[in-house]
Amino acid sequence: MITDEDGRQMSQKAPLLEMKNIQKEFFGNQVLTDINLILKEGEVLGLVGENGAGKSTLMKILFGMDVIRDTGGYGGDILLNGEKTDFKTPFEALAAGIGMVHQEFSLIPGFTATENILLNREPKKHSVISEVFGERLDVLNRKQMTEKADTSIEKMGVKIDGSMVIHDMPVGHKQFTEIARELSKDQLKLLILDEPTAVLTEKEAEALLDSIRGMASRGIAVIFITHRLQEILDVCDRVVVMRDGYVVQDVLSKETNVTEITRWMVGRNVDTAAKAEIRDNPDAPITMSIRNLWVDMPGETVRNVTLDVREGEILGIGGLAGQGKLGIPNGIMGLYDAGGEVILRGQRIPLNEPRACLNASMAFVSEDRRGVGLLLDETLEWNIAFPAMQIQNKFLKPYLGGLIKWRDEKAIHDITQRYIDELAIKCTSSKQKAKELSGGNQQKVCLAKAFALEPGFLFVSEPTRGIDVGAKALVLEALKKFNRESGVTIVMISSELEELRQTCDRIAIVSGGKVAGILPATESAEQFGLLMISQVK
Amino acid sequence: MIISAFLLALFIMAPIVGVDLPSQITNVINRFSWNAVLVLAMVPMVHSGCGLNFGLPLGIVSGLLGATLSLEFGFTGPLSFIMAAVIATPFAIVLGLGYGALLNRIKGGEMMIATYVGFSSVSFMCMMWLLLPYHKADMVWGLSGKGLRTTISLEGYYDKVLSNFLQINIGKISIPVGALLLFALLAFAMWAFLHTKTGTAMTAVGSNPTFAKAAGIKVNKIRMLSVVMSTWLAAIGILVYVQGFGFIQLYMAPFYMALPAVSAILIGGASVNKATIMNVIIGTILFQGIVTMTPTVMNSVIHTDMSEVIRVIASQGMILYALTRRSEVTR
Amino acid sequence: MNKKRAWIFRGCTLLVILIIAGVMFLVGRGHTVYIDNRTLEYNGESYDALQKVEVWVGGERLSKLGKRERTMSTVIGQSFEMKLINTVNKGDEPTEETVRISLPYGWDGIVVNVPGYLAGLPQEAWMTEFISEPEPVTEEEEEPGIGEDEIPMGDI
Amino acid sequence: MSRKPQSTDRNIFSFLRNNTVPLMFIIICAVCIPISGFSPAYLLNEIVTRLGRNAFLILSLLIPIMAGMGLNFGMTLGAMAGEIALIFVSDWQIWGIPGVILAMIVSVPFSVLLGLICGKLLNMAKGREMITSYIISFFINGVYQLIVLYMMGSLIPIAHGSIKLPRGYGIRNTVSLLNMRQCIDNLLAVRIGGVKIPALTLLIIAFMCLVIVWFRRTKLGQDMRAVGQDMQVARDAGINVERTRIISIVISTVLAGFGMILYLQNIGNLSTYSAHSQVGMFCIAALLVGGASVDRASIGNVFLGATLFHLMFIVAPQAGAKITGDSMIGEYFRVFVSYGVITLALIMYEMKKRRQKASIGEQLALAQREEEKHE
Repeated sequence: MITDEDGRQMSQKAPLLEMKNIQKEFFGNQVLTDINLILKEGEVLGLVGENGAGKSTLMKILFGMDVIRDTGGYGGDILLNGEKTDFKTPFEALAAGIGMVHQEFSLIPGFTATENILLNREPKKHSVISEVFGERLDVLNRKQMTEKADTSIEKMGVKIDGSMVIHDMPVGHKQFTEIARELSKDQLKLLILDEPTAVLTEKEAEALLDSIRGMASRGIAVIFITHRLQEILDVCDRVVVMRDGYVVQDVLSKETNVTEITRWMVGRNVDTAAKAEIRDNPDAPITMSIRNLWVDMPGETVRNVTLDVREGEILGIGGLAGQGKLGIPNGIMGLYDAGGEVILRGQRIPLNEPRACLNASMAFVSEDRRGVGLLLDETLEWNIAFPAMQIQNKFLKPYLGGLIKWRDEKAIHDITQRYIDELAIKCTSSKQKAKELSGGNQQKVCLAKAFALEPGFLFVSEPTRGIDVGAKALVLEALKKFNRESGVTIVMISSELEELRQTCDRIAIVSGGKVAGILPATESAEQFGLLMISQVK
Repeated sequence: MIISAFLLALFIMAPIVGVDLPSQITNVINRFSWNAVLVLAMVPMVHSGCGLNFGLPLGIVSGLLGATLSLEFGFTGPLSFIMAAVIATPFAIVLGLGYGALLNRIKGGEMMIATYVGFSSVSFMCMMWLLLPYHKADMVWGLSGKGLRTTISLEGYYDKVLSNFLQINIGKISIPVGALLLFALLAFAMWAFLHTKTGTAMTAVGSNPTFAKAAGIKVNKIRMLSVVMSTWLAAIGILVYVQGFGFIQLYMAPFYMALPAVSAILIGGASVNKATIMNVIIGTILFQGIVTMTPTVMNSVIHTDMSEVIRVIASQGMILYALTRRSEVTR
Repeated sequence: MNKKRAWIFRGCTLLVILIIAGVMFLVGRGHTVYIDNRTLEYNGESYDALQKVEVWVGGERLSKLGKRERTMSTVIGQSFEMKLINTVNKGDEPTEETVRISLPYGWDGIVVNVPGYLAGLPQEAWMTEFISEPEPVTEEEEEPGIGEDEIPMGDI
Repeated sequence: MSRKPQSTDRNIFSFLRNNTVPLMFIIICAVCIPISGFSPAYLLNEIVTRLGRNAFLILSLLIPIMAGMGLNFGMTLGAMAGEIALIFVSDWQIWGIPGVILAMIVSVPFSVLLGLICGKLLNMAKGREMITSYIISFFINGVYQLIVLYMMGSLIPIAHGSIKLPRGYGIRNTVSLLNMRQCIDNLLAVRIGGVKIPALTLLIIAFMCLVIVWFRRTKLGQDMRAVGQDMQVARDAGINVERTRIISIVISTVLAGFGMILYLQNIGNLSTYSAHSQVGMFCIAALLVGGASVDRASIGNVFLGATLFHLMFIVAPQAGAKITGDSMIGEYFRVFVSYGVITLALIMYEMKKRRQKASIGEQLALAQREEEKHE
């Protein structure tokens, strides 16, 4: 059935890609609300938005990723050249001429660029043996492989050595190899680049932009996702800005500028964000001072961070993903390699030694709940009581006149019960296994674990990641309460600016592994937005 | 579980096919008392996430060192057993430390390497047994006067010291209380340990090393400790075994001793990273039950002895099953 | 490459392999041939053993048979060829002749009686199957070492 | 953590590290040979025979390594298949080279079946292939005992008493292969100065090497290398990872079966219940001695390894006896060395994996240092 508006497009040429009111929800919370997108041949479209704005989800849908179907599919239609499509697997998408370059490389380290470009699509020499044992025993046609690879590299307009092995390539070249792989597919019509420049040096990024222009001129449409807005303006014909699962703007890039886009990205009409009371007293003593901290946390590298935390405040650390905000707490708490100097209440905290930090009455709620935060196979009791037991010898009962100390199951049970009530953790009993809880409740358990240590200084990393709205509010409230009542200094790391602005007193924005600036939470969203995308040199 | 049903069936069949049950039961109990400690040795390393200790032979050789040395030094009777244990301990600890240090450097690949560490240690000791200057007449080869024999009788030393120690005889069934007591003691100690702070830490390390690290636990130290414990228990275990068995078997004898112990604990319902004292007890009973019952019953049913083969298939099958369970994907 | 074609090819390969196997069965069948120089009784008549028989197989002298003597030779395949140099009675001129016998597949051991053969009797007369009497049970027949108990040691 | 890497001595160090085992062995042999007092001719002769005997078996290990499944302790399965085939053939009284060929053909279905089982199980135990395949070999060994010791002669017809146990079923400890003994080795064998060279056998092996080289260059070979290096990426590229892994094991098993048959035709009799258990272990040891590692092995490794390992194997007992006056020492020594080598290789492999992780960290830390300098 052709609606009249479709008709209008028919009258011109059916656009290469059209997405009509796409809907998607993960476990009850809406992440995409009727998205409409139109993309013509040879058009370069810039897709921008904060983390969690729904960019990658949208692309996943378009690319037919399994996650989408596993989480109950999506609503709305996708039209390629006017006809409706619904990809079951990425392979179908590939067959239909959609290529995607993901943030993390999918390359075989020990193979040459050529081999990777043509992985599983190698040209072959036919032979008798293969008649018997199937095509897989055809010999690879190396010569043809090199030719093909070279042509696609040349198509990209960037020089990389096809015979070079991936793992001794500079990261940029790896990126180009990925792109070349997509280009080597003859049917390629639409190429999705998900933050390709994140890992590139300025020069490489320039080269990439050129090659994008090149592709466009060859009639290949490109969807270009990035946080470097300038690049968008340089290379894209149109910019689509997303926020909270909505398309908030869809304009020609020549008609806009960086500041405007930023505002669209982060800008919320201020009254929605219920402003909690903010205390900003500059004369409060410094509790923790961080000097020249570097942390080697894969994907969240921290470079030379210097930061002061004031007594009794809630300091927020924000910034885009991969910029290094997560590295700061993980580094200080000794979970990842770190260097530099951290001073808590006048005494130096040795790095790479979790025990020392904990002894200094610091506590950490990790962003990686299942990996670091919990003993999934153990009871809540264990999870909550464990660190306190190990660090402060709590919940231990002496027997034989203190000769041996056993777990004091009763005390453990009591404390667990207390926190279950306080934080309203939904569970069958305190003996339930942690893995059986929902994300939100698991997060609460992590908090309880930290509270049980009765710390003087608390790091909370991504406390609301992947938990539903109700739980979010509760968790944030609990933190605030914990800070205000027992005066514990809290450093909260989150990629959601809005929740930082609600909860924190001051907010530091990290970009490129460095502190781009610290502002009071009352500052306008635009200001933070600008800091987020600023390239700290 | 199938195995236990199988065993039950055996017990029921036994009298029907005219095997005298009491002696069989005695047999099972005895073998249990010999092997239980060896199986118990699996527990600590499983708890600390080092997987199944295929390196058991390492502990065993240190145990054998103790066993032989205490004879060499001319201890006799019950004392010789105690001394054996005493002498074995330092070896076990030293070897355990080395072994633990090694395992800490190869996290993830423990089991395979453990296996071969065990093998190497046994084959190394084979040379040692020949080279070490033992002199006791009833241990060394008669003619050459040096190099230990492959089997050494413990007559007059600690042959069955534990088994006979306040042994109870009910009708035809006799129970080696002493041996069982020792096992009970060790088992209880283990159970108690797992309730202490360190024990708790050990379990946590096994369950999620990163969590433990974040909670300020020295993961490597805990793992090390668990390995040492395991090795020491293995040493004691072999001593208990030889005293029950009545002979010390040297050279290649300890070579495959890990496998029965491993499959025993697995039959008891343990998995690659969870094991309880209960698993040990049940597992050992079932395993030994099968080992002792199958041949006799089999023999009297169809007059051929397939028991060995069946045992091999059953026990290896168990290990295989445990290794290939979906849930057991290595971290 | 379309499936059908592939299967045809596979079928052929399989066939070829099977054929090879079959051929192997024929050409590879091993027999032990015993050559007798004994007096043969065949329906009433008797054929005396020769004075002396030289048996040559594959160009080399296997042995020299006197009366009531027997020699043996192993052969792979379905036919057996030997050269006999016969001396019927003392002092006679040795007569030489080449013998070609096709061997029955089923028999492992085959006895060929020279006198009978030379007398040109029907095959069943001079060719009989050799049934080896089961040799006494040697003491090595305890249960073979099993499973975990065999340790990789010794030479390879 | 962030030491500056000293490139030069790094290289030397890494060279040593990567070739520890071969070097070690060269030294061992260098020490033992003079002591043992064997004549070079004798040694050479031995080496050549043993090379011909074992090389094929060792070659069968290469493909799983290529597919990233580590050392295939499951090659024992192939060996068993080979043995079963040989038992049948010798019962059918098929002698000589035809016998060998027939045995090879017969062994294939068994090998394939076992290979499939093994492959499936290994796919269920990703990340711990080696220990699993090791246990599998035990498990199947049990089954093998069951078949050969109880079913053969009772369920499976076995005609000739000469290979049966006197009780009427089950196969004897040793089955004589006299009728095919060295039939291949002796064909076209050439003697050079008292050294007998089994030309045909060597030719077969050479051919096998070519096959492997060719295989590396096929699509399947390429896929296997891909799977071996990064399963996920391979899967994303649309390669059927599970299938590829199974195929690699099947191939390896079949080759092992052939290898075993060649091996036994040289030995000339089959020790029914122990031959395979030894073979697996020794072949792996030999390969590792050749400087192969769990994730990387070349044809060169095979031959170097076979040579060194067997050299040690021949001289060790003599040398041991000469030194300590006790022949057993040498016996035990070589066993110890075989296991020691495997242990060492495994350890080095695991440590290498972890070192790579660490070095990534180092680089990052280093880069940051640079950064800091710039400020």
